Formats: sequence, C-alpha cells, structure tokens
Amino acid sequence: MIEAPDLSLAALAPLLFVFGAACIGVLVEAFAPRDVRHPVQVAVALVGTGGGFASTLVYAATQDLSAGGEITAGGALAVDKAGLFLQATVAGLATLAMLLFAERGLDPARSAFVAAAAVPAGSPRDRELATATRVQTEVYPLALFAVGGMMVFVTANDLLIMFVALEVLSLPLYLISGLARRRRLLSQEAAVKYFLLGAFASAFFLYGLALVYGATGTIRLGEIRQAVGEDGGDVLVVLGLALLVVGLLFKASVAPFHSWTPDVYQGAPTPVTAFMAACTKVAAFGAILRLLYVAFGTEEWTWRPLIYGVAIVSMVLGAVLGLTQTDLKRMLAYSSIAHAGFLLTGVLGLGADGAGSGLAATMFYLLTYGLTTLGAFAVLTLVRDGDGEAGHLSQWAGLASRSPLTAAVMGLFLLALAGIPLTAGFTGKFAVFRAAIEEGAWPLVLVAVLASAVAAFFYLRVIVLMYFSPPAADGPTVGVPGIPTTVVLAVTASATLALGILPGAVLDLAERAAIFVG
Amino acid sequence: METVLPAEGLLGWSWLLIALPLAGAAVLLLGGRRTDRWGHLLGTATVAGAFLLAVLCTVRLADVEGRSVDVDLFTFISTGELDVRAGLLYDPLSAVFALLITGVGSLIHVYSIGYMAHDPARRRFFAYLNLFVAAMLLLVLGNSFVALYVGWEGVGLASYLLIAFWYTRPSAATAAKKAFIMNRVGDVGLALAIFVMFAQLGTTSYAGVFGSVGTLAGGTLTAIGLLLLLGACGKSGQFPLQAWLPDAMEGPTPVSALIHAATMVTAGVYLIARSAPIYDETPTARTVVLAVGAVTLLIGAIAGCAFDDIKKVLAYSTVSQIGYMFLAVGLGPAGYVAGLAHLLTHGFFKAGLFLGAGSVMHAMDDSVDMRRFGGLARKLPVTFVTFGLGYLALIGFPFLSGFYTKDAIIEAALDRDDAWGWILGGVAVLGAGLTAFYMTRLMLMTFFGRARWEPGVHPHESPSVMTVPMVVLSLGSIGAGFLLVKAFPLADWLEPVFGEEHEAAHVVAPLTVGLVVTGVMLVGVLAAWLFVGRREVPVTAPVRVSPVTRAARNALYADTINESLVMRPGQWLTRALVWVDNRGVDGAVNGLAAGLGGSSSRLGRTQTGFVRTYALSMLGGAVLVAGALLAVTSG
Amino acid sequence: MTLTYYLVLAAILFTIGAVGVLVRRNAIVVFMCIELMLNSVNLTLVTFARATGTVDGQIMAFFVMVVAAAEVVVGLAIIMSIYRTRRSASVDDANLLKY
Amino acid sequence: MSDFPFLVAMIAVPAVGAAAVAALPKGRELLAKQLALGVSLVVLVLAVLAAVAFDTGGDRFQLTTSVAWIPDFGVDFALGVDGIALVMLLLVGLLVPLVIGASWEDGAPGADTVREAGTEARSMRFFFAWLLLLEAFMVGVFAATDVFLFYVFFEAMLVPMYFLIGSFGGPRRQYAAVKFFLYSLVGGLIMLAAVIGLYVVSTSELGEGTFAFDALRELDIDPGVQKLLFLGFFVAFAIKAPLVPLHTWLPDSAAEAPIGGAVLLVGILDKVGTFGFLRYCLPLFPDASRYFAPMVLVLAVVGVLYAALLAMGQSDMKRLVAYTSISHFGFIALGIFAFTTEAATGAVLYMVNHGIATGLLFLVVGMLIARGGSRQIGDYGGVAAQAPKLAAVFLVAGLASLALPGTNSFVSEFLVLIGSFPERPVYAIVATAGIVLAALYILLMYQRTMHGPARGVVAPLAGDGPAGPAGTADEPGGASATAVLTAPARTAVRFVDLSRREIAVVAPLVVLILVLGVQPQPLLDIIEPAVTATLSDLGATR
Repeated sequence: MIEAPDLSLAALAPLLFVFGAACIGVLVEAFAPRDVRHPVQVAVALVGTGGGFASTLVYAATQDLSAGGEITAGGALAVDKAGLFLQATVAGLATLAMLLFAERGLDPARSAFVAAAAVPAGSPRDRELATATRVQTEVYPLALFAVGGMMVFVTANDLLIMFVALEVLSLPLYLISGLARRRRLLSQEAAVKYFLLGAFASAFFLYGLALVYGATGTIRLGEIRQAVGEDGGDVLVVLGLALLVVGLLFKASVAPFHSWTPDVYQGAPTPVTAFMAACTKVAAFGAILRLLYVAFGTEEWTWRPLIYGVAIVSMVLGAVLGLTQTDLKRMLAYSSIAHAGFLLTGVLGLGADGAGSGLAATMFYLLTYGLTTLGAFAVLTLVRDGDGEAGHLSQWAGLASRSPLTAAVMGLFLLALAGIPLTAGFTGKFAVFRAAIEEGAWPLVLVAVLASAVAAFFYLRVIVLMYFSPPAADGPTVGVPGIPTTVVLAVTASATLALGILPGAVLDLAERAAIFVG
Repeated sequence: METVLPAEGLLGWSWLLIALPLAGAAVLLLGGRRTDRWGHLLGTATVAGAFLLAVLCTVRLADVEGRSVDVDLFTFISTGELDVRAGLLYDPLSAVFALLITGVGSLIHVYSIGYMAHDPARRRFFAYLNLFVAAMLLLVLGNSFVALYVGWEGVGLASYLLIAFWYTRPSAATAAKKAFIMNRVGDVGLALAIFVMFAQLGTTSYAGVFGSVGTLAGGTLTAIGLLLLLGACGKSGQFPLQAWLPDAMEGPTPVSALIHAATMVTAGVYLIARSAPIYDETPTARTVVLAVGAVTLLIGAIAGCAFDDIKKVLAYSTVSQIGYMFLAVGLGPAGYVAGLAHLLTHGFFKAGLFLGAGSVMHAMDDSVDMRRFGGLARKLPVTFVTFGLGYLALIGFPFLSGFYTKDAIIEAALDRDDAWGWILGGVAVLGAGLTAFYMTRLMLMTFFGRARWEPGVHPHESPSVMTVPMVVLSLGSIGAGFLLVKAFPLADWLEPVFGEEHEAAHVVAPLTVGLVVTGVMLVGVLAAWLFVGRREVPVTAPVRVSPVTRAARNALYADTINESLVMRPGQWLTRALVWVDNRGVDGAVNGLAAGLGGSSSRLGRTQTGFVRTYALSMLGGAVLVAGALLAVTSG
Repeated sequence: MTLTYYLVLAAILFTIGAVGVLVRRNAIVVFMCIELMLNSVNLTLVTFARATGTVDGQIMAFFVMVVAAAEVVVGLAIIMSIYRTRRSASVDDANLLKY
Repeated sequence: MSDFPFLVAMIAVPAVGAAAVAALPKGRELLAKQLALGVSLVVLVLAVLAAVAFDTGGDRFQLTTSVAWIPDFGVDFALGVDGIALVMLLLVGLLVPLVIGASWEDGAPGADTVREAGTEARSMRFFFAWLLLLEAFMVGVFAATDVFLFYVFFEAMLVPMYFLIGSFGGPRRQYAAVKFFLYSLVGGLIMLAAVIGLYVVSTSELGEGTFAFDALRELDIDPGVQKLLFLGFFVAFAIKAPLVPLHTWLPDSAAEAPIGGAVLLVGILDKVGTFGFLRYCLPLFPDASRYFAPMVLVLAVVGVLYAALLAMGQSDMKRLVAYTSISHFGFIALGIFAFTTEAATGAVLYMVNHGIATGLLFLVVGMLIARGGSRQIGDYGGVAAQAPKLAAVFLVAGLASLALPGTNSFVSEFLVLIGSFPERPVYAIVATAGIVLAALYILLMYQRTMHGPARGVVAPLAGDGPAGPAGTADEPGGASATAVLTAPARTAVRFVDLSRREIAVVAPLVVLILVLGVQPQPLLDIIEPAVTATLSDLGATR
C-alpha cells in the first residue's frame, strides 16, 4: 500500500496555473473556431503566466517562509524563497513576452509567426500565406509549456526533475524558434541548430546525472550534499559535476558552450528571441545557482576554478565578438553571452555554502537583465522595412530624427546594458561585482570591468548611429506599436529606470529571498 | 638694513604714484572712442601729477629719520606659511627711480602728443604708456620681491603692447613677441630666486630677506644672486639675452626713448642694486655680473659701429651703456653709486638722443636709414643742438654728464687693484673709444656732409611740443652729471641704502683717468672722422667689407645663434612631439581599438555556422572543463 | 567488480555517439547519435541501480526513454520541415547564419 | 539660512529645468533658451547664497544633507561641501549661464547653414536640456560626500556631455564623442572596482560596509591594498584630469565639442579629476599617495612641458587651447602631490582660475570661429584691426592663461610653484620653465590671428569707409559650434566687433580675471581650511 506523496497545492499553484493554461491552450487549438482562436489563446496565455506570477507573489506573501521554504511533491520540488523569486521573475517576464507574441499591429500580416509551419518555405503556397492575414496560434501553448518547464527548473530539488524540466522548457523552444513568418529559412535553420545542440547538451547533463547518482547513490540535491560532504569529491562526483554544469552552461549560453546563441537569436522570431533571452537565462542560472548552492555548496573549491575560467572566456568572447556585428539581434546575442559572464561573477560570489551575497546579487542581476533585454528586443520589433524587421545596423542610422521616442527608449536600454549609473544595469553590475570581490575575486572583476568597457563600445555605436548619423536614404519605417508592445516597452523602460534610481526595495527583496532549501 | 618706519602723512599716499597713471590707462582703455579728443591730455596729466607727487614725497622723505618708509596696503596672498602683503617701500633708491620715471615719463608724454598727433590710435598709445609708467613705478616702489615681480612682468606687458603698437606690421608684431619671450626667460630666473628665498627664509619681503641674508649658506646666496642676474639680463638686454632690445625699436620712437633707453631696461640695474645685501655676500655672483657687464659693453659698442639704422645704433649704444652700469654695480659698494649715477644721466641724454632721432625721422618721413640723411644740421637746428649735446654727454665729453659718471665707473673698476680691475678698466676705456666712434659716425652721417635725402623729402623742424622736451632733456645731459657727482652727491642721498661711501685708495689718480679716457674718446672721434666724415657716404651700404664689419652688422650673430641653438631645435622638437602624440600616444589607443576589432572579426570566423563545428567546440569545452576539474581535485 | 565493464561500455557508447554527432552530416543520423548517447546513459543508470541495489536508476531510465521519445517527435518535426524546404537533410547545408 | 538644503536644490532645479526644456513643444526655441538661462541663473544665485551660508571657520563639511538611498549597499544620498567643493560649485554656477548666453545664437539659421552636409539642423532645445542635466550632475559630483553617490554622478556626467559632443559637435564629432565616452568609461569602471574594493574593506573593518566619506577616511587600510585601490581611483581621475599620457581624448573632444560644451568640459568636467585626487586619493589612501607621489609628479611635470610644446605645434585653435589646458592640469597635479598647504591651496585656486581663464579663451575662440568659420589659425590674420574689442578680450584671456601677474592665474600658478619648491625643488624648477612655453604658445596664436595684415578669411578693410555689405552679411553667430567648417577656404568676410550679447558673456569673466588677480584672498580663505584638513588626513609634513 503506497501512500500518496504530499502535495502542497499552494506551493504548486504557480505551476498549475501555467501548465493548466498550456493544456487549455492545446484544447483551444483543437476545438475553438479559427477566428476566435487568437484572442482566446492570448487571454489564456496571459491568464496562465500572469496567474503564475500573481500566485507566486500571493504564496510568498501569505505563507510563513521562516524555514526558507517547503519541499513538496514528494521531495521533487523545493519551493523556497529563492525559487519563488526566480519563478516570479520567469513568470513576470514571460507575461511580457506573451504580450510581444500577441502584438498584431506591426506586421502587415498581423503576426510575427508563420501561418503554416508545415508548408515548405518558399513554396507557392507559402508565398500566398505570407501575405494572408491568417495566424497560427500554437505558439502560445508551446510557450506556456516552456514557461512551466522553466518554473519547475528553478525549483527542482532533484536532478531527474531538473532534467525533465530542462527538456520541457527546451523542446517547445526548439519548435517556436522555427516559426518566424519572415526569413523562414533562417528561422528553420535556427530551430535545427538549437535542437541538435540542445539535445547534445542535455545528453551531457544526463550523463553527469548518472555519474553523480552512481557516486552518491542519490539524485536528491540535499542528499548529494550530505554524501559529498562525507566522502569528499571522488572522481565520479567531479566528472558528474562537470558534465551537469556543462549542460546548464549551455542553456545559459556561456562560452565555450555559447555557439548556438548568435545563430538562434538571429534566426528565431524576435518575440521568441526576447522570450529566450530573458526567461531561459533566468531559468538556467536559477538551476546553476541551486545546483552549486544546494548540492555542491560544500564543494565550492572544486567548481570555483571552473566558473572562474568560463566566466572570463564568456565575458571576453562576448564583448570582443560583439564589436564587429552588423545585425542588431546578433549583437544582442553576443551581449547576452558577455552578460552570462558577468552573471557568473555573481555566481562566484556564492561563497562557501552560499555564505556570500552572490545569490541575491545574481538573482537581482537576472531580473534587471531580463527586463532590459526584453525591452531591447521589443524595440527591435518596431523598426521594420519591407521584409520584416530591419535588423541591420546601417538601417538604424539617424533613427532619432525619424522617431525620437523609439530612439530614446532604445538608448536607455543600451545604456542599461552598458551598465551606466542610474539605470538598472549599473545596480545589477554593482551587486554582482561586489559579491565577487567579497569572495576575493577582484582579478575577475577587473577583467569584467574591462570587458564591459569593450562591450560598451558596440552599445554606443548604436546610439551614435541613431543620434549622430544622418538618416539612411532607404531608411526603415518605425511601426506604431499596438497596445501589447506599448505596455511591454512602458513596463520594461520604467522598470529599467526605477531599478537604477531607487533599487532599494527590490534589492532588499532579493536579499531576503536569497535562501535555497533542500 | 635698518628698521623701516611705517609711512604717515603724505608718504602714506605714495601709492597714488601708481594709482594715478593706472587710472589714466583704465579710463583710456575702457572709455573707448569717447576719450579720443582729450585722452592724450589725460594721460600726460596723470604722469605729470605723479611726477609732482614724487617730488613732494622725496622732499618729505629727506627729513624722515632713516630716510625710508614702508607703505603697507593690503594682504595679497596669505596661505600656509606664505604671507605676501602688498606694500611699497619708499626709500632713497626707489625715490630716485620714481623721479626718473615720472620726470622723463612726463617729458616723453608731452613729446608724444606731437609725435603721435596724426596716428588714429593715439589714445591707445597713451593708455599703454600710462600702463607702463604704473607698472614701472610698482616695480621700483614695491616692498617685496613679489611686488617687484608683478611690476617686472607688468612692464614686460606694456613693452609688448607698445612695441607691437603698429601691429599690422608683421615685423613689429614679431619684435614684440620676441621681447616678451626673452624677458620671460629672464623672469624664470627671477621667479626661481623668489622660490629659493621663500624656501630658505619663508619670506619674500625686502626687509625679511635682507634682514636674514646672514643665515644663508654661501651656495644658496650665489644661486639667488645668479638667478636674479638672469632676470636682470632679460629685462636689461644684457648678454646673452640682448638680442631683443634692438628689434624693440620697431615701436614708436617715444617708446624707445622711455622704455628701451631711459627706464625699463635699467630695471636690471635697479634689481641688482636693490639686492645689494645679497650680492655683498656672494663674490662669485658679483664676478659674473662684472663679466656680463663687460662683455655686453663691448658687444653693444661693436655692433653700434656697423648699423646704418639710426635707432638701432642708439639701441646698441643703450645695450653698451647698461653694460657699463652692470659693470659698476658688479663692483659692489665701490660701484653702486657710480652705476646709478650713470643710469640717471644716461636716462637723460639717451632719452634726449632718441627724441632727437624721432624728430629727425619725423622730418625724414619716418626713414631711419642714416645713409639717406646728411646735412640736416641747418634744416633742424633745435634738433641738431639738443642731439649734439646728448651726443657729447654720451661720449663723455669733459664736464658734461657722461664724463663724470662714466669716469666714476672706470675709476671704481681700476680701484679693485687686481688683474680684474685692470681688465675691466681697459674694457671700459676701450668701450669709451668705441662709443665715441659710433656716435660721431652717427652725427656725421646725419647732420653733416651732403644731403642724401630720398626724392620728395622736405625736412622741417618739429613743433615746439616736441622740441621743448628735447631741450629740457639736453639741459639734463649737460648738468646732471655735475649735479649728481659733485654738487649734491648722489652717494650721500643713497647712503641709507648702500651705507657709508668708503674712501677708495685711488690706484690711478682720477685726473689721469680723466685724461686717458678723454684721449681715447678723441681717438674714437678722429677715427670716425677719418672713416666717415672725410669721404662721401655711399647711399647703399658697401657689400664687400671685412669679416669684422660683417660680424658687427650681424650684431655678432646673436640672432643666428639663438635661432640655431633654440628656435630651430625647438620647432623641430615640437614637430617631432606632435608626431609622437598623434602616431605614438594616440596611435597606441587607436591601435588597441583596431586590434580588438581585428581579433573580433578573426574570432568571428570560428562561428562558422556549421552545427558540427559548434558541437565540436562544446565537446572540446566539456572535455577541457572535466579535465581541468579532475586536475584540480586530484592534483 | 564486473559492473565496471558495463560502465566502460556505456562510456564507449557515449563517446561513439558524441563522435558520431561530430562526423555525420545527415541530420537524422546526427540525431540518432544523440539518441545513442542517451541510451548509453540509460545503461549507466541501470548499472548503478544494480550497484546500489535500488531501483531508482531503472526508473530514471524509463524517464529518459520517455523524454527521448518526446525529443524524437519534436526533432523529426523540425528536421522534416527543413528537409522539405531544402530537399536535403545535411546539417552542413544549413549555414546561412554565421560569424 | 543654512538649514535650507542648498545642495539638493542646486541639483534638483537644473534637473527639473532640463526636463521642462526638453518637454517644450518643437519650435519654441526662444522660450527654451530663456527658460534654460533662467534656471541656470537660479542655480548661480543658490551657489552664491550657499557660499554666504558657508562658515569658513566651521566644520569641514557644511550644508550637509543625508538620507538613506540603497540600504542594502549602505549607500546614502549624502551631500555636503568643504571649501574646495564650494568654490567648484561657484564655478559651475558661474560658467553655465555664460555658456548658455554664448550658445544663444546657435541653431539660428545663419549658424546652421554651415553645418556639414547630411546632418539637418538639430533643435537647440535638447542642447540646452542636456546642458542643464549636465549642470545637475556636475553639482552632484562635487557635492557628494558618499563615494557611491560620487561615482554615480561621476559616470552619469558622461551621458549629457556625450550627447552634447555627438549631436552638436563638429565634423568628427562621432569619433570624438565615442572616444570621450569610452576613455572616461574605462577609467570609471576601473574606479568602480576600487570603489567596491573600498566598500569591502570597510565591511571587514567596521563590520558593516559603508560609503560615507567621513567613515572611510577613518579606516587604516593595509598598504598593499591601499596601493591597488589608489591606482583604481587614480587611473579614473588621471584620465579625467587628464594627465599625460592619458590625455589624447581631450584635444579631440574639446575640438569637436560645441564651444559651450568645450568650456564646461575643460572648465569643470576635467576638474573632477583633480578634485578627485584631492578629495579621495589623498585622504583615503595616504600611504599609497605618498608612495606614488613621485610617479604622479613626473607625469605632472612632463605633462606641463610636453603639452605646452604640443600646443605650439597645433594649427587648430580649439586643439591648441585643449593642449594648453593639459599643460595647466600638469601644474594642478604638481600642486596637489607636492603635499604642502601653499601648493595644494594654489592647486585648488588654479582649478577655479583655469576654469575662468580657459573658459574665456574658449569663448573668444568660439566667437572668432563664429565669424571666420574656420578653426585653423592659419586662416586668420589682422583681426585686431577690424574687431579691437574681440582682440582685447582675446588678449586678456591669453595673458590670464599665461599667468601674467595681475591676472587671476598668476596667483594660483605662483602658489603652486612656490609651494612645491621647498618640498620638490627639481619638479618645481622644471615646471617653472613651462611659463616661457606658455608665453610662446599664447603669443604665437595671438600674433598669427590678431596681428599682421588681414589674411585668409579676414577681408581687408576697404579704405576707411563704413563696414561694407560683407561685414553685415556675417552677423556674428555667437560662439557657434556648428559654424565649424570642413571646407578649408571660406569667402573672406569683414569681421564685426563683439555684439552686446557677446560682451555681456565675456565681461563677467574679464572682471573676475582682474579682480581675482589682485584680491585672491577671499577665495583662499575659503579653500585653505579644507586643504589643511585634507593634508592632515594625509599626515603631510607641512
């Protein structure tokens, strides 16, 4: 007679919201008539993500988290303060991303997504569909599944759950990154690359899981910690740790596991890119933090050099490679690689047994970066030419004189990404650097600041083009954003400013939320 | 030096000496065209007023106990241990200079009214002239080296403005710049001297410094002495900084008379005389002063023999005469008074000579080429007479000013009674001969012989507003020497400053000296008559001449040396540095940027777009990571 | 102990799979190599389950199979779509996105 | 009186003003100007009142305000001024209105026509908005007594200046703007690392981390760490100041910036570097300061001569002035690192005087360029004959920047040299040689542009008749930065003399130059206590 595992519905409510919405979405796809589908799907998606976001906050507010959080679902999930913060971040950012998905005002064909993914790109049917205003809505449930996966990912208390969550968040992403309405070849190529490499990476993760299991006889993070604590890190554990981390670094697009990032970011539909850049980053780093904090907190000195190394490689590579990019999406991809490096300085600030301020700092950075980059991609969707978005730098010349507001907002996001004070980017950078220096990693921080100086160059170049250059002759048109995009821009921009000027409250929240259980 | 009483009564107002001309300058400069009509009168009035005040102050000073008062005005700079108060020191020495400056100054202002009558910018001229008088008075009246330095650079500015008065002439602009720069070189010396004083004594006031000269090490004193000398050389156009003075003749002639003959250029002598307490302690520095004086004396005299530009000749004569003064003050207590006496008399007759030259130019349509003069004696009687008197005084014709003062210097030199003494004495005597030669040459070429005027030139005597000052000055050139040396000995007046005049045991009887000098002088005159007076003066200077002459015509290649030693290397260095800065320093930065860009595009190639390459990089990364970790933990 | 052989075998299979990903051009084959890697992991898990004497490992293996199956579905869909567009399943042909 | 939060007001007023000006509808250029001028004048009044409220005998920091800002980082929004900061604030308050006055005609049709092709005339609203925002940040950077806050303003200052240069600058403004931004950013980021390091040290020493200047001053930091932190701060300030060899951004930026921007850049922004030396490097890292002093002094003295020689080699007036400033910054650094009251006081006074003198020089050069439409010295000649007032002001500015006695700069330069001589005779002697070079570069420029016959873009006077149509055609466009031409030769024009507006702009500076030249003592009395306090933190000898 097996007794049912304990389930704290309150703790699972966020997940239930999202997955529930996802399932409903599938049903809607199946049964709702085409013409109502889009509004319904959008509603469902927003309810799902927004509800997920709200319910995390409600839960955090109502429950007594003095213990740091609860372990539920038969020990599979650890819904703890940090987990909730990350879940909330994911859900919140996802809500904004959903709004971007829902934008219909910009593309003449009323959607950024392909009408019929199955139709071969470039075929006569495809060409006629390209102009038709018919929209396909499967992206919404897919995206919701991904969101759900992410939210599980950051609360997984169990390597296997982590793996499953990894797949649940990845598989839909593979698909929706192939659904661009324009430049379908690129989009499909992105999907293939992302898929193959993603699968390859998850294989590594899985093998690492197996090795750790073999060495410690368990896959519960807490138990792994005990086991490792007792009989130090033998070869299997170390190998396992390495492979697990590799699997996660891939998702976090940290060099040298970054190579998919530029291609996929460039090829995927921009809303999807925004979604990936913001949410996947959060989820991946959430998992990394949890793994290193809970399972290998006592092994700090084992993984420290690893993180140290990849952080440097990632920052330098991202910053340097970004210099010569001519496509904005690709440039932002490299910037995201560099930022992954900065985030790792925060991870390094975890300190022995997570004693350092690294966890709080990294979580705050994730929030700020997510908001800023989401906003930046949102602006990209506005600037268009005959063939979809005008991603080429040269097309942005003199944008300020054509559309001052767009340029101003973009400028704000770029300054934030460059980490200029009074923007969220600076507060985040300061937090992670501080954490790292407290752990004595000042040489790394020195590299980091130099890297961010280099990175600043390509952010500045965009500003120079927008403001100081004469408008290009065949300049792009700046689309008038519909309500959804407007909301996204308003939220992200104001948040970027607010977290730069008065970050106190949120910092404090992150500070108090900086606890993992398990 | 003895305690200085605070000033009261009239002397308390002596700052008006400076304030008056300064106010004049301010009014004229700010007033603009409105003041065109009466500007020159105001300018003259302020200086004349200053002269009266100076006379009164000096009279009052005579019966002040200790004959020296201190006029404390306000705190200029006070921070840390540095406390510079703005104040004046009115003592016999400064009084003498104040009289000279305001006196000659007033005369030249009057003269300028006529001389500049037709210049549209006459107002500006008088403004600058007033500015100069104010600065010069500050220089001589200031009670600290800082105050002196302020005046020092002030007169530098005034001289810059006045030399460049006709600034549309490139030559004038260049000459002005040259003067200012070479002065600045000297000023560096003066500034450093002040720094040393502050570092060693913590003060820069005359009282403070001279009061504790005794506490200073010999080396320090010598350093101070030499640095001060550098400053003096710059301002007084002494070797090696003499080259600017002749070029300064680009300025209007009254300027040459006032600034570059009578007053400013003698500031160096004032500085050394004022710093007597320092020099008395450092024979080394004093010897250098002697050497500088002697060398300059000859350079000036030799160069003076070769030029055909009447003003240049007078300029070099000035250089040479100031050489005499340096030589004198370099002799120490024996020579201070002699030097200052010569300075005063020189102030009279050289100013007179310049005004005369100005009058001649006025008559000759501003030509300065003596080869185009000749036979002007009859046309310009007043000028001829006054100029002639100045000439006689300068060459030391018996019983005129120059005779007394120059002899005094030569006697003092000989009285050293050592090898130096004889050398210096010889140089001085030789100088006297040369002076006689070039001045006689000038006289002959200008006033005698056949008229070699440019066609269309109709010489005419200058208006009385110009001739009167010339007459006054010529009277000075007659009497000043006798008055200062015999009648009312300057020595007694300056006694509070330089102490008792010590009765020197004359090595050579004054009479003998007088005879010898006069003899040499006559030789010079005769030589000049032989070379110039007897035969026809060619209208254009002969080309094929002896190396000596050529050297003299080039002022012993002073400019050439400056150019090849300073200017050329300087320009070269500048050009080189500009290159270094653009290519090197900035190049490094831009190079770094370019390097980053290059490596970026090169690294970009690794992003081949082939999935399998990506996979390879991942696998490689994984292996690397795993290997590293194993190495870390197991090793 | 004999279980080591299984582990080594699994490691070899994993390596073969990884190398296969690198050397094969056809997307399908590449994908099958990845599947091979997953299955080698399954073998490892089962082996360890045996070693520790628990069934966790074997249960995990089932999880992995399910996940792998899901991956196949998604993967084939993606590969098919690009194949129909390009008439080729060679991963090397898909390199419009680079640098 | 002194309870009134002057400093907060001095930051808030221009910040709000900037927003207001930027928010004005298109085409309300005149209103924008008037509003901007009004706001900046208010700031000036506030600055003066603050100076009145300041008690020279009182505490080191006065008019203080402090509210918690980011508790998690231990950051307070803490403001307060000592004598040094106060005089800088006065300078800020003084220069901004003048700059606005000088830029009055910019963007006027006359000026915009000479913008190089391709760029349409930019609305000047944003120019003035950026200017005011910059003023707010400049006030903040000097008034901050919290290192974090200081850093925030320090970096934030870059943005408005970046846009001023980039949007309203000369032909190569893009290059100049980016170069300016990156140079400063590199320094700033390195300083950021040091700032955090300092915070961490304070955490380990005081238990909880703080950025409060007064608390940090009390720390005694291990010498090794001090050196690292010192270098972190020093690099940032040495780039800002700038010291050779980190100077090459300044000539480009100053040359391409609009005149208004150039004045503030050289007059105030760069002073943040020297201010930083004095406020942060010396008191926080005394041992390191003493250890590195010789190195800094060498840089300073080399800079004095090197930059002066380079100035002589320039053919572009704005670049020339920029190089003279670099030379002057050498003097300031010498004064600061000589560690004597006289020298340091002189250095602070130098910061003010240089702002006034070089500010004036830039303004006049701008007025010249506005008329001639060229930055090349070679294109000018004989201007004095046609624009005597302009020439006179130019001369005053020049004399001030060659530190002629009677002008303000003399006092400061004299103090720096005489103060550093007792401690560092060699450096002082070498630096003193610089005064000759100063005379050279100024007089060379003055002679070439003002003296001699009319040349280049200066049309010779047609007899003594009234100014012909050519003269009236070239109504002075103010210190129009946009008037900088790429085309070398431009039709020669009759130069009109200073307009009333231009006189109003330069007059205050001329007066200050002369007054402070004779009566520097009031300023010195404000400065000295702060300096002695700083040096006592350093434990300097005298």
